[in-house]
Amino acid sequence: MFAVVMLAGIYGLVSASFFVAMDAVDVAFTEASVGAGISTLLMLTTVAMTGRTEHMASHKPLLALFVVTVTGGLLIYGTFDMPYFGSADAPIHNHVAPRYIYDSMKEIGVPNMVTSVLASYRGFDTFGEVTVIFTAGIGVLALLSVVQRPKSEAVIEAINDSMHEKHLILRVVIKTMIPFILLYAFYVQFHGDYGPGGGFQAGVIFAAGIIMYALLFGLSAARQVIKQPVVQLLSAVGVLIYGSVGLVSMLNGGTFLDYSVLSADPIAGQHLGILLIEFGVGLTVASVMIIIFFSCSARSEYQQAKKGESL
Amino acid sequence: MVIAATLAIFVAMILAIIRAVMGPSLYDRILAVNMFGTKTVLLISLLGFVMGRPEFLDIAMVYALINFISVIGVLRLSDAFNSKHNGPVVGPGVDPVERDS
Amino acid sequence: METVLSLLSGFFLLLGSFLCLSGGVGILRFPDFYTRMHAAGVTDTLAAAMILIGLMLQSPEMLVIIKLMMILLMTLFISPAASHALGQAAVLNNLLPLVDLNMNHLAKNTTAGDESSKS
Amino acid sequence: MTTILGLYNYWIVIVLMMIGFYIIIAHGHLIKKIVGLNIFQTSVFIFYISVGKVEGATAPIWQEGIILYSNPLPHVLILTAIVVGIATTALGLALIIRIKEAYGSVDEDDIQAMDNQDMVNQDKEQQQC
Repeated sequence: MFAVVMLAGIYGLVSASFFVAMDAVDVAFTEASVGAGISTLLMLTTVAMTGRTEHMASHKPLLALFVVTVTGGLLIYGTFDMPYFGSADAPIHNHVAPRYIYDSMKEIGVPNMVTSVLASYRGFDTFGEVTVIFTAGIGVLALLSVVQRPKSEAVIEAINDSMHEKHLILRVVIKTMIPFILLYAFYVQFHGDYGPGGGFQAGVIFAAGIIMYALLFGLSAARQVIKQPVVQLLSAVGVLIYGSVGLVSMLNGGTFLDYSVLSADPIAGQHLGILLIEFGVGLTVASVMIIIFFSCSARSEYQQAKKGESL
Repeated sequence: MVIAATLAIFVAMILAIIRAVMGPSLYDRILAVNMFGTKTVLLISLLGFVMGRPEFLDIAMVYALINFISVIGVLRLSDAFNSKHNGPVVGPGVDPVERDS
Repeated sequence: METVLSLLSGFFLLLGSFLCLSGGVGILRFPDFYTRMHAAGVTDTLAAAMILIGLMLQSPEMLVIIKLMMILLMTLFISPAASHALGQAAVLNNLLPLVDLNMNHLAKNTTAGDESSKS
Repeated sequence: MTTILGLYNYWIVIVLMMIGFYIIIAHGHLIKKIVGLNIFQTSVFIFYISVGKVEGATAPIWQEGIILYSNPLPHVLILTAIVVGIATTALGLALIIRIKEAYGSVDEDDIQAMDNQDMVNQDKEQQQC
């Protein structure tokens, strides 16, 4: 089971380098931080909690193989009508894409077209995505949350000392690196207008920094630094910021999420709006990732404590 | 020359994948994955130069970070596995003292 | 100046590629985990440094050079730490290095003091 | 020959997709099913991105003097899809953890067998009443 998950991690790395080769730098950025890092960690946590054994499949793989082959064959038959790879006159490049590519600099004033499409042209779409992420965070919380008493200072101190001996070198390295990781997350967040980056990626990187701290300093120490109720509140605040920017632009006489009316100069308004909603996105993504990780490891702590009682 | 280096890194990555698939012990696999990750960092920085827009090195930087985080995470979790029966359990942020009480 | 720079960068890139390849062969061919870790760990760091320096010599802008330097610094920080963690975890979980039994025997015969230090 | 060279990206996507599909159908282990779903998902990502690629174009970040860019629209869709994908994967994993707690197993067959057993028991109780 462990091997399966590790190879899935490699698969994430490979697909991210593929995205770089396909010019999709923003997507590669996201896949790099999500596919290779967080998803592998989450899966490993689950494997650790459910046990790594697996009995051999008693299914009949022949039937499955047959279904898969037939579906694959039909799909391949379907590709013969598709436009060739890399051709510039494919239908996808003819509808809205030219406007995004050639006019976004005039209309939005942001060099990174992906950001301007994400936050401005298709802002409503992204609002939906952020809500989905928020809902997933709530779902994980509902499924895994554990009521627990906060530990006393002395217990946390003892845990800290025991981990200090075991992981001295790693802890020193990580202590020096965490500020840079968090700083880098902010760079990605606010540089998203000009280069690859943006709220989604920055949120994941920020969460990765916190997760790294939790891994080496213990969950309760991390909980002291980042209080979970605050994180839960922040994840809602992120969605709220996004929605309120839309409402404010409506109040100013535009349509929902039309940032041009936020300021006297339409381009400055667009800049302001994109900055604000990217901030909201980053806040939500970071807090949801932290919530997911915290509740997973709190659950495994709880399971082990229960096992200890029953022994 | 850049292209030659890219090819060399490709070959090294394939060798690392073979080790990750074969790897008799868990640690061999982690080692191979780690090596694969560092090679990917190099590959992405080289690809930027091959394609003529070398300003996208941010991705390589994220890679270096995330690779490190995942290696550390895997190691901490594997500790939790193998020492379940003998000695203190150290899980994903699980505090080792807790179980003794 | 231009030629010297490109020659130098070519040299560094070639060296890096060679190290990469030798590391790859090492990770595949060496007999046990610790030797493989040696192969991967040593070549990873040096090959990354060589290739990044080679790219630095080619890069047109200051910003790119700074970013490459950051990546280099990070690699120099991260790879040894990761190798250390890996080795420590392997030792703590009783993964023993593969030792040639004959060599052990010889060592026992020649130096008696060796045994106590080994156990 | 031109057909092969022109369409190979779709075929790679289809092969990946079918691998993911096969894992979902044929394996009983729930975590493996999630991995299969992830592979399926990534194949769709690759499909979108490869459709958006234009020959000879560069990344869609505006720069002085570059005219040809790849299509930014699929990038936007996939960027959000990746993050949503990890959130839903986390939800699935949380469900698996709860299933393990409730049934003591993460294998589909075992869970089905236990459910059937429960049904039989309930029927018996009803008959006794």
